[in-house]
Order: sequence, then C-alpha cells, then structure tokens
Amino acid sequence: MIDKFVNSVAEALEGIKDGATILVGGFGAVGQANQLIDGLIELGLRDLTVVANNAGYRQIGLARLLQLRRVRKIICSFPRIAGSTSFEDLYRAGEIELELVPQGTLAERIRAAGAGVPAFFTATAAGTDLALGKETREIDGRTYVLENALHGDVALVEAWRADRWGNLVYREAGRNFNPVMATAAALTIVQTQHVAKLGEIDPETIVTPGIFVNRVVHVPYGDPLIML
Amino acid sequence: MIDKFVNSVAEALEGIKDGATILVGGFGAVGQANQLIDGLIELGLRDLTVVANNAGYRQIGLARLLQLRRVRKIICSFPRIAGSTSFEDLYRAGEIELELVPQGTLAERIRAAGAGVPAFFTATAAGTDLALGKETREIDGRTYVLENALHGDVALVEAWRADRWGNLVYREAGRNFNPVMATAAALTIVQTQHVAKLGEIDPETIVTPGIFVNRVVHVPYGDPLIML
Amino acid sequence: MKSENKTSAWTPLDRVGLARRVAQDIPDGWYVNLGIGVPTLVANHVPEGREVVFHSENGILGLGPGPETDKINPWLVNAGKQYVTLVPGGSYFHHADSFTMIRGRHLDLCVLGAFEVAQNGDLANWTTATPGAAPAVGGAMDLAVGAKRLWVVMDHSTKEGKSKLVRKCGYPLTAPACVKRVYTSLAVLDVVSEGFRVVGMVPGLSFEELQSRTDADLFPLA
Amino acid sequence: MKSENKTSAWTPLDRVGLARRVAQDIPDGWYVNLGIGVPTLVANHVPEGREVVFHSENGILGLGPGPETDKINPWLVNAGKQYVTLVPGGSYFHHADSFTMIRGRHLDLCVLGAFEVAQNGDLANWTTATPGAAPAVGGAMDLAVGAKRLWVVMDHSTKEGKSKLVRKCGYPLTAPACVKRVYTSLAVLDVVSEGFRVVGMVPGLSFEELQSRTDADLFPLA
Repeated sequence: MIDKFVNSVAEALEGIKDGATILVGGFGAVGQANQLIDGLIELGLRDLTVVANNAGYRQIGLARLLQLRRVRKIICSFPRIAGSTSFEDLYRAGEIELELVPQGTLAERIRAAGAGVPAFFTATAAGTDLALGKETREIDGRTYVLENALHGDVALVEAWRADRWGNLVYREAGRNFNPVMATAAALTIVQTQHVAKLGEIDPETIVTPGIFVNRVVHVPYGDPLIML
Repeated sequence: MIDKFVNSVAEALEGIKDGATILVGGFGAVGQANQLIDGLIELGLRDLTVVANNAGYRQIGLARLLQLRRVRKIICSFPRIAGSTSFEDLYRAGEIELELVPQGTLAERIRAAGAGVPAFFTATAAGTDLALGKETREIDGRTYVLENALHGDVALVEAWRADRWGNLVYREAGRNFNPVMATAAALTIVQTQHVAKLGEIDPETIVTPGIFVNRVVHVPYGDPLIML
Repeated sequence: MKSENKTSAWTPLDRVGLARRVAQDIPDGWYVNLGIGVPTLVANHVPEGREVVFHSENGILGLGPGPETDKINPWLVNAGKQYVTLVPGGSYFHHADSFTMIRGRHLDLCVLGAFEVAQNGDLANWTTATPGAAPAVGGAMDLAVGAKRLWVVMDHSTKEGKSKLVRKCGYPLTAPACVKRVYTSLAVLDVVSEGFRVVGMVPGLSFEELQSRTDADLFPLA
Repeated sequence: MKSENKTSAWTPLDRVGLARRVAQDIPDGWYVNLGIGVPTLVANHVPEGREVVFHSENGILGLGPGPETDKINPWLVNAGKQYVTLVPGGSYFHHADSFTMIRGRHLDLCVLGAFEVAQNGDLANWTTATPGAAPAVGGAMDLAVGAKRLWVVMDHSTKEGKSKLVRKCGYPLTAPACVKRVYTSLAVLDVVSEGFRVVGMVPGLSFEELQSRTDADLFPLA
C-alpha cells in the first residue's frame, strides 16, 4: 500500500546531506514550507544551495537558515529578505554566493528539470548582463539565450491538502513555485495543512499528481504571517 | 465587457485562411472539436497543415477533412484513422505530407510555442531515424536532439465547460492536448459542452485561463462516439 | 537642466495623474501586468465600463482591488507582495504557467517603471549596479521581452533633474529595444525609429520646453 | 532455427502467462506505464496486496480495470484507445504534463512490446519500415528514453521462428541502449555489458537449448 505520510518533520527530512541543493517553494510569505525549513535548521545541515524566488522574510524559515550561515549559495530572482537587511549583509561580506536568475527563467529552468529538458532557449536576458558568458543564438531574427535545467536534490513544498498517494492541491497564491519544484527534485517533501482521504480530492482538480511526491507530513500551521 | 462567446460555428471560424496551420486537440475519439472541424469543411478551406495526435476516426471530423483532401500536411505521432485505411491510401498516393513526431516531443513543441521557448533539447528520438538531419548535442554524457516550437495559426479546442472570459475545464481523458494547444495558436477557438456564469468555475480548478482563448461557441453535442 | 516644478505655465502629473493617464489608454478586454509602484496604481483608474484583466507573476489572473485591512486574505498577494482580491472569472496557476503567459506573448500589455528609457526602446529598470549591493531582477526581464506591448511610466527627470529619457542607457539593460511607449510626468512619447515621437504633453508645455528638459531626440506628432 | 512449440520437455509462456510473470516483478508502490498488447494485460495480474499506479500517455494516472460493456464511460480511454476506469487517487492532466512524467524520469517502469531487442539494449518496436506504409510512433520513443526502467515483453521468436533477441537490430531503432530486462515466452533476461544474462527460463528448458534458439550472446546467471 502506498502511504507517503510520515509522522514528523524529522522523518520527512531523513537522508538530506550537507551540500544538498534544495528547491524551496513560496512567494513572499505565502506558500513556503517554513516548518520543513526549520527542520533543516534543527538538523544542522550546512553548505546548502537554495533555489527560491526570494530570500525569505523577517527572522523565520528561509531567512533564518540564511542568517545562520547554512547556505553557501542562493539561486533566486529577488534576493531580498523582507523586513531585514541580513541577506545584503551576508552578500556584502562575501559569505553567500548569489546566482541571480530572472523569475520566468527560474520557473522554466526548474520546469525543464522536471520535464527531462536539459536546456532550452529563451529571449529573457538576451542582450543584458545576466546573459554574459552564456551561449546565444539567433532564431528567426531574434536573439535567445541558452539556459540549463535546474534540478534539486530535494524540494520542499507547501500544500493545502494531500492524500496518502501524495496528490496535492494548493491554496490561492500559495501555489506559485510549489508544483513546479515538486517535479524537479530527486526527493520531494511536502508539508500539508490538511489531509484528504484517497479519492476525496476530485481527480480533475489535482494540481500535483502523487507521482512527483515522495513524503508528506501533516503540519496544520494555519495562515501565513500577515506583513503590512 | 469581455464576452468571447459567439453564436455559431461559422462565426467562431471567421477569418481562417487557406493554407493555415491548425492545431487540433483530441486523443482517439475523445476531446476532439468535431463540430469546429466540420465547420472548416463547410467553409471549403484547403491546403491546410493539421497538427494532431491521430488522423481521426471513421468518416467524421478530422478523418473526413483528410479524406476530402483539404489537408496538405499532417504533423502527428500516430497517423492512423481508426476504422479506415483512408490515411494510408492518401499517404501511399503521395497526396498528403507527413511529419512524424514522437508524442511527447509533439506535446513539448506545442507547449514551447505557447511558452515563448523557440527551441529545446530532448533525449527522445536521439539515435533514431526521426532525428536524421536534426542538430544534436551531448550534455552530461547523453545525446539530445534540438526540437523547435510548433505554433498554430489556429487551435481548435474541445472543452467541457466555459465562461464568457474563456476560462475552461475539460472532462476526464478529453483534456489531452487541448490545454496545451490552447496556448500555442494566434487564434484559439473553443467548442464547449456547457456554459458557466463568470465566477461559477472555482478559480483553483480552471485548467485553461481565458487569456489563452479568443472565441467560444456552445456545442452541447453529448458524449463521444463509443468505438468497440 | 531645469527643475520640473519651477514653472507657472504648466504642472507635471503626479503619481495618481500619471496612473490615470495610462489607464485611459487601456482598451476593454486587455490582459495587463502592472509593475511595482505607479504602474500598480493604474488598476484603480480604469475607466468605467471597461473590463481589464490584471495578471500577477505569482500565478493570478483577475486581480481585484486591495481589501480593507480587516478583510485581508493572507493567502492572496500580488507580485509586489501586497494583499489583493480576486474578481469573478479570476484563476490561479503555478509559476511556470504564469510565465508561459508572460514569455509566450499572451499579455496585451505590461506597464513598468524605469530608471531610464533610451530612444531605441532600450529599458533600464532592474539595477543601478551600486557596488556591493545585491542585485534583484524579479520578473522584469521576462515582462520586458514577453508582453505584446511594453509601456513605461515614470517621472520625466530624476530628483536631481536628470532626464530619464536618454539617447543611450547608462544603467544595465533590462532588455534591448523593448519599450513601445513612455508616459512621463510631462509627456506621452512613442518609441519610433528616429527617437521619441511626442504624442501628448501636459497642458501649457511647449515642444521646445519639453525638448530642453530631455536628453534624447524628440519629434513632434506629424 | 527450431520452432518453439515442438518440444515435450517445456512449454513457452502464453500471453497471459507472460503478463503474469512480468506482474510478479513489479513491487508495491511503483508508477508504471504499459504499452499496447501483452503489456496492457500486466495490469490484470498484479499480485494482491500491491498498490501499483498505472499511467497513460493521454493524461491519466491511476488507470483501473476495463469496465463492463454496459458501463463504458466514453470519456475515459487509455493510450491504446481502450475504455478504462479510474481508481480512487487517480488524476487527470494534459499531454505536456503527462509527458513530463514520462520524459522527466518519474515513471518507475515502462513495459513495452518489441520487434527486436539487441544485446546492447537497443530497442526496435515502432516500425518495420515496410515501403509505402505510413509510419506511426506514438509515445514509444518518449517512453523508451524516459522511464527509469524499460522492460520488454515479447515472444522469444517470430512466427517464422526468427529470434527476436539479436546482436544488432535490423529494424529502425526506437531508442539505443534503453532496455534493462526482457521477458520472452522462454526466458527472463537482463541486459548486461556482455550481452543478455539469463535470469530465468521456463521449466524444463536448458541454457544450451535457449542459446540455440537465440541470435544473441547469452550468459548464465553467475
């Protein structure tokens, strides 16, 4: 019988190694698997490469992971920590490496990793500093940049509802990068707010089919922090 | 006010020209916009390029369009007409050009067109006759083939339910190529079985957001033909 | 260069005035992405009777106005991380699908702010390349190359009085030759092959005065 | 070459026997795509107590058994266009997402039929390249390169008695060096660097007799 639920965050994170590349869903304070990130912190993991749209917010979750200097490199489109200058401080001190990627290219590179596409051309960043050193090609009169798939060893996903097969649905803007990252890691770990019985989620509405999911932990944490 | 509903199939197809490239959703007898295809036939359009997974079935819809010699070229993965040898007859007589594309490459090329990716690498077909003459590249020790985006002038889509913004949901295996093709054409035309009021379809469950859709016509034709 | 606000004959548009001016030009039925800042304000000024669908990079189509503070939905933010609402007909989707809309040329319009716009349409709006500062790009480069039309809305000059319309961008580019139209606090200008064609100016401003405040080649509307 | 069915000491597996044999080797929890023909039959023989999730190219995960004729759902077909059912936990998705599962190496296993399998793992199963006939490929090439494991199930020889295990494929390839294991009517063989390693044979068949009926290099299980 397939049952991807595990009993604790620690169990969900079992086997992740120092130096791992971790895809972290979320956009701003919404849809980020904070409890799983806190679990990474408790495990003492270090030398991580984190792929995420932002660098976190306040002093929690991803922001804290960075502030504790557990992250060697961040690959993201908007490396700011809302409500904190700690990313800038680390960056200026040369204590974190930054690979800045346009948001759409970031999404597409992760999607490519999930879809078995090792590289693709895109118009984004052509003719800009972010394309320096990259292969370009003119196709039908327009210049495109070659971008590579971006795989994770691990993906940390936040879902609204999950069943024991790992089928997932998300909530509103909490969807964001989560379903894309779920497809692109060797080990996809989900924290879910709610648990559904198998067959309870309408098969027409499942956003992430369970094939992409390895482990699920039930973390009914409630709403994201409101930041005004 | 946005209202993409039109009153007739003829109105839905207005402006399509001879020689157009037409993306046609559907897999076997399920999820194919037969009434729109019949409309193409009535309009007398010819010299068409059709992109579809199969070549149709029996003597209806796509199969009939082919049998009437309105199609100059078909781009598909499985060019058979279920219950008929008419495709083979045309092909042997040299009356239709065939571009055979592996099913996943077909889906990905159409998706790429919708997503602004002009070309991408894939392992599919590497080292086979279907890669002859195509650019290949070794990436991390594996050989990949470069494939181009496949755009349509028109996409013919079959949906289960649509609202006036063109938001769509599909039914079961009727989804197949439809949502992918909806993103990849200059003019996306939908026939829908049911009409929803705006806001009636749960925003979490919309499969094709209306941004991809130009025209919708209500064709409550019932179930696909059962073929045993 | 002269300062914008030292004149009696004309008044530059303020933020709301600019947003309202842009909104006037958005036709019924367009799909539009609005950047952070003044562009975001455009949504509040769409003339009545027009249905415009607003897109947000983080997977939302059909953004509605911001909620009252006591009605905030903590799950519903826009790309600027502001709390928003969803209108009937709106939908949610993931980031790759969201950027399919952007990069696949499905948006009718994107409105962005800018540091500089060059007369060949080059846009610089993502970084001033301050040494030591961490750069951030977000979706700017995707929007600049992806939308069917890119309009820029910005002050005509910097606070120091430097023209933001330029012959060649000094700041790093967001994308080359992508801007179609610029709405500044003084004028509306189309990017054409010879430079900027002036489509409109604030009342009382002369073409010559506009040119004198602009470090780029202007052409009057024929 | 000798004919398979002219022996008293052993009996080749029939289609159902072959399907049952393959099904035995599929562990609980695998995601599996089954090709047309004998592979499709494998779904009917999964040992009790194992939950195996079947995938179909046309956007279905969680295929269930075929319905009775009077309970057919005309909207629910598999990749072979047969009517099927959906089990609880199943889901629908579009073709690009379906092939993300296939090409992104998310399937644990794909089971396909074949015309020929070469001892280096080359697979030929999509066309016999008959002059004048229209070729068709479907999802075969995607599945061959995409699944984590590719198993082939086929008769050991053609009806004319020709070995379908070969040193080098004569028919056009579906994909090079992709097959991991072959289930024939006579034996189970793994593709290893030197050739086919015989993992099992039908009762009563000797290694030598198997080799004599096979146009490829066989090695006994060490």
